[in-house]
Amino acid sequence: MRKLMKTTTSALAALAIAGSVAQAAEVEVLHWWTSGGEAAALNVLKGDLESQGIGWQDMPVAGGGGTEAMTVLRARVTSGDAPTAVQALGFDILDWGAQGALADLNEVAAQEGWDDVVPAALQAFAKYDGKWISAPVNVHSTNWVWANKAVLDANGIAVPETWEDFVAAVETLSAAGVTPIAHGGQAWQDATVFDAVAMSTGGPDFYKAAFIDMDEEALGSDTMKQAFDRMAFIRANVDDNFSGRDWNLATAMVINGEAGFQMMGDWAKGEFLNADKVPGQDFLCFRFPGTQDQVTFNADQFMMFDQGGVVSEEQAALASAILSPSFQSAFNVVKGSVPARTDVSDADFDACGKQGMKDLAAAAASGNLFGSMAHGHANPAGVKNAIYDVVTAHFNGEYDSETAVEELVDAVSIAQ
Amino acid sequence: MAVSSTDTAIRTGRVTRTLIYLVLVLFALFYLLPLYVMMVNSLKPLPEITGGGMMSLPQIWTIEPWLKAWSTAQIGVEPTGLRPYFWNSISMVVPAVAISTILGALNGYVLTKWRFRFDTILFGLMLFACFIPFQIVLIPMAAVLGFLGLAGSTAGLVLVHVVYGLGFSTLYFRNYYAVFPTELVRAAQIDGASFFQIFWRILLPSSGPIAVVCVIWQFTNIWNDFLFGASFASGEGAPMTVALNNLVQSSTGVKEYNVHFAGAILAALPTLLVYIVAGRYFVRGLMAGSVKG
Amino acid sequence: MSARPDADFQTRLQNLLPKLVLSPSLALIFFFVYGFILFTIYVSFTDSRILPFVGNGGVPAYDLIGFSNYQKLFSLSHWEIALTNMAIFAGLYIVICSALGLMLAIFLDQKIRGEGVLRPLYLYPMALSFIVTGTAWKWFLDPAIGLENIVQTWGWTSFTFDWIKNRDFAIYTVVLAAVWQSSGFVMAMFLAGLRGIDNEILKAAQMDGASNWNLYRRIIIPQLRPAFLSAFVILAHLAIKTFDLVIAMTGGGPGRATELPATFMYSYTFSRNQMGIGASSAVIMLMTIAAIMIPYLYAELREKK
Amino acid sequence: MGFLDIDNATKSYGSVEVLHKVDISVQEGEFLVLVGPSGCGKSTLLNMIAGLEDITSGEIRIKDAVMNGVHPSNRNIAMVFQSYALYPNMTVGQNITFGLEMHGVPKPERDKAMADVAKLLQIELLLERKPGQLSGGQRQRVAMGRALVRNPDVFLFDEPLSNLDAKLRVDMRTEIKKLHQNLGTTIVYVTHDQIEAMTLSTRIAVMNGGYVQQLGTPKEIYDTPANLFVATFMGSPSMNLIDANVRVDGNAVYADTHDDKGGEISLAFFEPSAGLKSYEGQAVTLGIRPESLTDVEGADQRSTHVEQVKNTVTVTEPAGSDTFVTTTIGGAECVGRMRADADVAAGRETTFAINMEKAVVFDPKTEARIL
Repeated sequence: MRKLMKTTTSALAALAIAGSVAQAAEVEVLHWWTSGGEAAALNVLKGDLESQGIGWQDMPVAGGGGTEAMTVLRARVTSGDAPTAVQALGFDILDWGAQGALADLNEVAAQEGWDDVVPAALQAFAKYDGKWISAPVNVHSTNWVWANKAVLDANGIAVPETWEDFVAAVETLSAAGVTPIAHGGQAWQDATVFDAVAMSTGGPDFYKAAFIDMDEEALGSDTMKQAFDRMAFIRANVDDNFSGRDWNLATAMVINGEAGFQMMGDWAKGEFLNADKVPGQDFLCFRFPGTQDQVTFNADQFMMFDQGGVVSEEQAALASAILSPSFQSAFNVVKGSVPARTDVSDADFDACGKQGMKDLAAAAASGNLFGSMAHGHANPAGVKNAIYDVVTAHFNGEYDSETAVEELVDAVSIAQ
Repeated sequence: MAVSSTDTAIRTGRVTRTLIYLVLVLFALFYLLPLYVMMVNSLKPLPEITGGGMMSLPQIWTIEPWLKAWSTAQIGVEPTGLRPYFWNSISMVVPAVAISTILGALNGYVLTKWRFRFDTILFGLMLFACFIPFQIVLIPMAAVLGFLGLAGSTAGLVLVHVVYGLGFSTLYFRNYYAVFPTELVRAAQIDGASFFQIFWRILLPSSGPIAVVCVIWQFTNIWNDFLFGASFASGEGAPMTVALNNLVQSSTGVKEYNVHFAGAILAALPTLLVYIVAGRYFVRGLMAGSVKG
Repeated sequence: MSARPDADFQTRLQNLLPKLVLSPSLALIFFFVYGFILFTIYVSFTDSRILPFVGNGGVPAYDLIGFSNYQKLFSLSHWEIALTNMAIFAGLYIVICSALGLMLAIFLDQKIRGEGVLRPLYLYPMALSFIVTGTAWKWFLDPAIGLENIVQTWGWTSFTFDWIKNRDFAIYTVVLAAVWQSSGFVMAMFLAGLRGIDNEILKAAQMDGASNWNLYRRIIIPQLRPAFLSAFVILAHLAIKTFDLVIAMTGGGPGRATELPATFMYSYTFSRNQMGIGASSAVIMLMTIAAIMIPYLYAELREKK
Repeated sequence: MGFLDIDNATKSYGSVEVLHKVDISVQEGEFLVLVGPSGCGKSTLLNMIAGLEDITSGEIRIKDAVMNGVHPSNRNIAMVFQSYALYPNMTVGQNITFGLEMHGVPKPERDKAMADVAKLLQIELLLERKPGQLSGGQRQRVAMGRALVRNPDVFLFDEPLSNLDAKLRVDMRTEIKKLHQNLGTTIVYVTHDQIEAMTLSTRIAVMNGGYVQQLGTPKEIYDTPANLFVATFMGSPSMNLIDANVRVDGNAVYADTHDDKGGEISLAFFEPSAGLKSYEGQAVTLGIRPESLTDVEGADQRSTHVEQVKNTVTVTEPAGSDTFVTTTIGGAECVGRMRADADVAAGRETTFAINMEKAVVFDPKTEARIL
């Protein structure tokens, strides 16, 4: 027993030496991008490194939006065999940074000027204690609405600008016998919608106070109750069959004209493109009403595990390749997200992509760029999941709005 | 199986018999249902599925999804299909099943034919070990494998599966050998056979049926394991289920359901094959031991 | 037999060998099962978050915090749901699997033509992993595309079957899929039990004038006791480990309505970075299993002595 | 010193002693039968001789070599089991030679030994078959063949005939006896069947409750049982036990009891011992074997002490060669053995002849025979 515990802790302590199991001139990359488009995009990175004579040992573990990969990562770290680079999100990166398990990339960052081109809100998740510890790949923004243009046109609906417009549009669709909102009843999808609704209802300051600062007053406020009421309205306007549905099946409903809107991150675009739909012609993308100026984001990054005090050549090469404008552009065009640096040319992007880049730059400049609560960029995993519990219980009718607010305050305080 | 002399058939009227057949066939359909869903969807193009025709027969029949799942689907960054991972699974499953079965047989032999003080308690402890939730062993196991230098290797995975398969393989063989006549062991002792000779020459040749049960059980469990495979194998050495998971799961990518189902059936083929080939002996094996005191 | 000081070499070796042969297995089990259980118990008293022995303070260090993880655990309504679901799920699953398995075994034992075809059909679900059959079930149970839709297109438009979408019934659909997977296996165990019964007893009972119903109820089924007990061990073990099924079919939803202790444990340990609470839930689960299994094992093993 | 010595052998499991200081010395060529009800310890004793169970205290010696702790295969013994214990996966031939193979005997020698044994037991035609294809009697022969081929010092038999049907059992019994006579081997044989014990043995050890109750030749055991247990266990139908009082009249000693109508009966003992006389006026148990309770014509003509008693027959059971007659003497139901054509019928009174030369007397308190 004692030996075992010693092993665990010493494995952590000895990370410095043990991380170098991956052979020289080779990077081992743990990630969960396994579906066609994503993997093809990542292959660009692999090719880039191989052209520099660096091998790529692939370690894909899909599932649960990275949950499985994080589980595997724990096992790998505990066994003293951490991969070179690991795809990670938000607070997970900071947690690992706090372990002292990650490499210091400041040298590369200084050379390439990351501090100037990466938005500050994003840097908050890529740096720990003033040190760059991971390389951001992209920025997904999550407060998008996707709409079927034909359905909207047929019912004389313009792009809604405010919550009231949105309510009117939804009611028009409902009256016309179209499912107004396509939604998949999974906790993270409920929370994605909640993110946007909370931002729209209370504005950026409220969002920051409630989700980022976890201020009890904001969490328990009437504004929060109003946000839950709006969630109830959305719940009333999804089809009966939403529960458990995969997000892409909900997207398919919009594509097929069975539903008018879907609130989903920018990755939904891939589904439209895959179905040969053209942005602007067949489908529309716009910010959730009332959040036109804000961008809630989540960003995929590759954290670099410490390989013995110094950043290895391969790691530096990988980090630099990830942040190179060419890869940022090539990858994000395929992925549907936007580059993590704001100085990349938008020439290769489509209409939605171009708008996304513009929005990001503007939001970053005006201090309207916020980490998405639903995607683990506002608060730590425990809190995020506690909020999930409440949002999802409310969405499924277990709590009324008032109870939900009370539960939310409790849940967040237990989870901290 | 030609064991009509041992069945417990009762005399029944025509109506009852018809009803029995009806119930049996209905349940057969029930059991086949998910397989039907998987089959028909693996044989149609994707738009037909997302278009809503998930339960109907394909309008356009295609084996494209099967080919894709096998050899060109994206598993990681490489579009390799499931093919290369098939061998990984085989090279993990075969030794793990063999070792846990042999150890189980030896344990069963010792626990029934060479009884000593506390043997029942020890067996109880081994049996209770079957119930440990795998989630809690993940982290300490990782530490141990790292300590042993077995992290990320097939040998490490084999070790894990042997350890957590031991309880059941011991249970099967113990119950089987419990009804194996002890006099045979004594006769062999007097004949001068050693401990291992008795096992090898007397017990093992009669253990066919229970070995089938044990192998089927272990093979299915180990082949279908995901958690250990994902955590303790290296990327290239990952077993089939991890590859299948990577094929099927994607949070923000396009979901090719037809390919997923084709892949799922492909990944399940070895276990299905084991069931079909060995299934004939399965009931006989259970009959011969594991369900008797 | 214990080795005596005056025994010859062969005898002493023979007395030692069985223990030697058993010891590697025992060592493995003691270390990898009981050692790890102790480890988990220890972790459950710490404030471990992302990794064991890594607490709030970051950098490998942790605090012992007594029973506070357990207090938190039982204040979570989420955990209560998981426990209730476990009771419903395990109870129904074990009872239905046994009943169904027994019925099919009895029917299949009536000199049925085509038994060789039917038996593997009942058995094959055990061979499949839930990573994907879960999806097939999810679709089949989905009112819009599955059973409800089919029956409605057949003309019975008022037919509804939306349990998987209903918070109060979703757990029963998980039971359905779980029963689908293992009842065939249980059937095989009972079939084997039935084939092992001496059929002279049946002839005697029939001559005594027992009706078919009484024949089974009074004579045959009581003789299947060992099969019932084996089935119980296997089903209980499967019920406790049910994890993939829930993840693939409902993801624990709608809401948290189908959360089970196994998914709870996984979620707190690995996705919520609250390893301490995850460990304490594992300890509670192990204690529950022990409370059920130890009396059973005790009775079973003692009887056989 | 005997050929096989069991010297103060004791067996305990934990704190429970199941076999108490057993002391038996078997001579070369002897056929010792251990007989007793189930649970009496006879099989445990046999297993201890075989080395299958160890000895808690005391010693077992074969040819003066101490066997304690010696591995079964090194004791030069062979054993025939109740279930025959034939290895189901081997042919008859392989079964027979397995022991030789394990002892490293070269194949040609094994084959020769097997041929000899097969010839002796007339199982040449079965050598290629598997045990599953043999009848009960054939299996029995193979099991004996497996023992014989080893040419052991001592043969051990553990209830070898109990799985056979009645006819076959008698045949095999004869064969075992012949084999013993022809080969002159030393045999220890366990059975619960007292007829087997009587017919086969040169000596019998009657066991009960972990004690040897009596060790002696069949005749000793039968005629002079050491106690009530041996008296009733050996013999079929078993010995009649009648409550009686000892009356001494000069040199003569009588057993006083009563017939079924309450009338006094006085039975004079033949050559009463001093021990018996000392029981004057006390209650004893009188033991009369069924063949000593006969019709008058059927009484032993050589006996000088035949008493006659008139009594009512309650049941008659004609068995072909004899007729068993039940009557009540001294309140106890007694069975008498009469000639097949004895003129008796249930309900009728008849005269019984009691051969007092064969009568034995027990102390009802200690249950030991009064010498």
